[in-house]
Amino acid sequence: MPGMITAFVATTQRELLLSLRRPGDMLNPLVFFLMVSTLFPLAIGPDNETLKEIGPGVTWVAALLAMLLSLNSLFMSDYEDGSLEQLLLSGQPLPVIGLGKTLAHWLVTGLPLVIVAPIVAVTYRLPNEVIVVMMMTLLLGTISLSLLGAIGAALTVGIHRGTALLSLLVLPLSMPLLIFGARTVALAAGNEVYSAGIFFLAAYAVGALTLAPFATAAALRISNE
Amino acid sequence: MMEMLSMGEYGPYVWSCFGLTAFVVGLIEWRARQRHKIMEREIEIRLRAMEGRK
Amino acid sequence: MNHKLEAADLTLFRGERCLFAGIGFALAHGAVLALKGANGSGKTSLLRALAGLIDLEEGTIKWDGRPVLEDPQQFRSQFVWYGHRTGFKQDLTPLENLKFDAMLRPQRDASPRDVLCSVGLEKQMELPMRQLSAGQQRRAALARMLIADVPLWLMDEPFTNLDVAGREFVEATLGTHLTRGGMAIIATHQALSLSVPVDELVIQ
Amino acid sequence: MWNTIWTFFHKLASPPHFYRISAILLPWIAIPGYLLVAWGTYNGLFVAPEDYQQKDAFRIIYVHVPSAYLSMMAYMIMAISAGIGLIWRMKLAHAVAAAAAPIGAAFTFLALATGSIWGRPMWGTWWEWGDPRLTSELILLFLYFGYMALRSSISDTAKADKASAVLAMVGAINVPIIHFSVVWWTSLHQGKTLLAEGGPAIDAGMLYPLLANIFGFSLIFGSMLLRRVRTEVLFRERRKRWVKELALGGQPA
Repeated sequence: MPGMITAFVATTQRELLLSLRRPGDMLNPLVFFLMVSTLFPLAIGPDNETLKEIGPGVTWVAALLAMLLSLNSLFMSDYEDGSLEQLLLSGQPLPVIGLGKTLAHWLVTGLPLVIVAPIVAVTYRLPNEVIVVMMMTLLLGTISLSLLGAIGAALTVGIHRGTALLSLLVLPLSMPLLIFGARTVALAAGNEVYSAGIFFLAAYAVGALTLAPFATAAALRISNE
Repeated sequence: MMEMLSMGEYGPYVWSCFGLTAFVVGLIEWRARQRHKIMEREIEIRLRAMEGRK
Repeated sequence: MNHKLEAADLTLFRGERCLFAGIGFALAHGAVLALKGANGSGKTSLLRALAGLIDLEEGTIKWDGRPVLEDPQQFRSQFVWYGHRTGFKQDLTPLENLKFDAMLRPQRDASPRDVLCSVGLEKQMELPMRQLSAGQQRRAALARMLIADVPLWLMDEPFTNLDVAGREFVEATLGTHLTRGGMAIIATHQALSLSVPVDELVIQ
Repeated sequence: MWNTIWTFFHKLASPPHFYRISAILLPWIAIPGYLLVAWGTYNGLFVAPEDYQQKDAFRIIYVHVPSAYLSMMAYMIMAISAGIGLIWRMKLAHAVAAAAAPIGAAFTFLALATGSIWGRPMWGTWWEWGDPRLTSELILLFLYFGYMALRSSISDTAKADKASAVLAMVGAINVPIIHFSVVWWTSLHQGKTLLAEGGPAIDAGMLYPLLANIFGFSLIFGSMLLRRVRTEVLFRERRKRWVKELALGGQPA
């Protein structure tokens, strides 16, 4: 019997391979993120001071929405082609497999957002030190969002037109991340102490990492009944 | 009497709060009773229909 | 090791309807059980309940004398599932799919390539699944059964989408599995022609 | 002793017993609840002295605080019973969770509406993002909406029970985190609260009506919950013999 770690690595590898075969799934959230970030200056006006003010919040909201957009497909194709059944019935612990899938989701969706965010931040006139803080908050925040979103995706996997429902479930839960993420960047921009926010986001990510896979596994079993 | 109801100048705020609370509490209470009655009736109708078929 | 599967008092409701109540069976090594019944009678549900995909209202399932609910994960590593859908990713090749599957349960000493050749997919094993015909996809799913080193096969309507040759192939494969001391539970509305006697459980 | 208690709960958890006992219990919870609220509200409105700062506007506290308290309480009851239902496969617990959600949402709405109306004379605006309690209540309302939406989109009752139980438990872990983060967020801007945390000692004439209302509304909530659980139990057990006997009672079967 292959071990747990092997199963975890294999699951992540398979998901990454699948993303490579369908690069659109990877690019869509990224393009969405950039487009939402473009909407705000167009809607509000090109005033530099205002943009600097709203920059952290806008980037965070756009990242949150982009993550949410990508979550719907996390378990959907597995459900449709029967591979979810096979995963549920394998001799490996389901939380580990779910965690592997979540990690792949983060690598394909969350990490690119963290890498692209500086481009948006520069157009919002944020200084370099603030951009570093923003990347840190997004790094920690997107990990939690992937984990939290996986629970929502697992709960709504068999439901017809589950996309709107998924947002309804995950958005209120993700508000602490938005608050701490965006406000920490704003504090950094105002030259204030921002370490509390980073600690909170890190603690949240650790908590989500330990608890969320079990909720995801339970939800997957229920959804596939 | 009027003075009592006016609550300083805050009458409209205070009374709308209490009125709204009474309305909502009444609404849930009424809905709960109505749902129970409907459920009882539905079960009875279904059972009667099943008996009729027998 | 000679394994044994016992089930007693199985009862399942699906929403409004009672699908079955109080049914049971015992399955020893080398034996096969066919679940029979009209469409929608609940044979697929019974199979899913045995696999632990759905919760039974009542009843116990024992593997080697131990209730499976005590350690469901251990029981899951004792069987392999053959469902309506292949459970393979359409964007991956049969070979890639099979290699991933190898991580999920104990495997025989056979290379995925050889097994895919033995099910007649030597030319298609490097093509994405979506380019394979329905029958070829079923054969790929059979390769999963063959490579798994587990005693129990759970098969849900294994003959759909198969021509006569494919059907005979499934039966031959099953025969090999049973002579090796394996056991199988098959939900099907067709008669099985196997070299061993087939127990039948009819669900009304 | 321990055995007797256990048997009592075991019996209570059996649906026909619950159905019979709850019918007897209902008026003994509802009537004291409404009486307490009547007393508390009368005293709160007309007897209690006015607040030295907020004058008569503070009297909104007598409906706002009980609603806010119950909105949180209902979520906890919902999450705990959902957890019991999921872990110990107890059907009655799922029925309680299903029944608690809409009542909890209604009290959350009340807390928001009365808070907003109260805020109008105090802050000069209907909504103040700087108040952490109101903002938390708003997110709590969204959590209730999500729970009810998930439940209603799954037609199979048993599956809906389990799926929404997972959501309720995840939500329950997040409720304190949400509140904490909102408090942190508003503290950056000198939060504007209606109720100062651990504020000046409140006059006894003000306090007793408030306690009466909190307790009274809790009893009313309990009676409503019981009533809705009864409906849920009837629906879930509609194929069982005891429900058939009950429904056709009096008639020769």
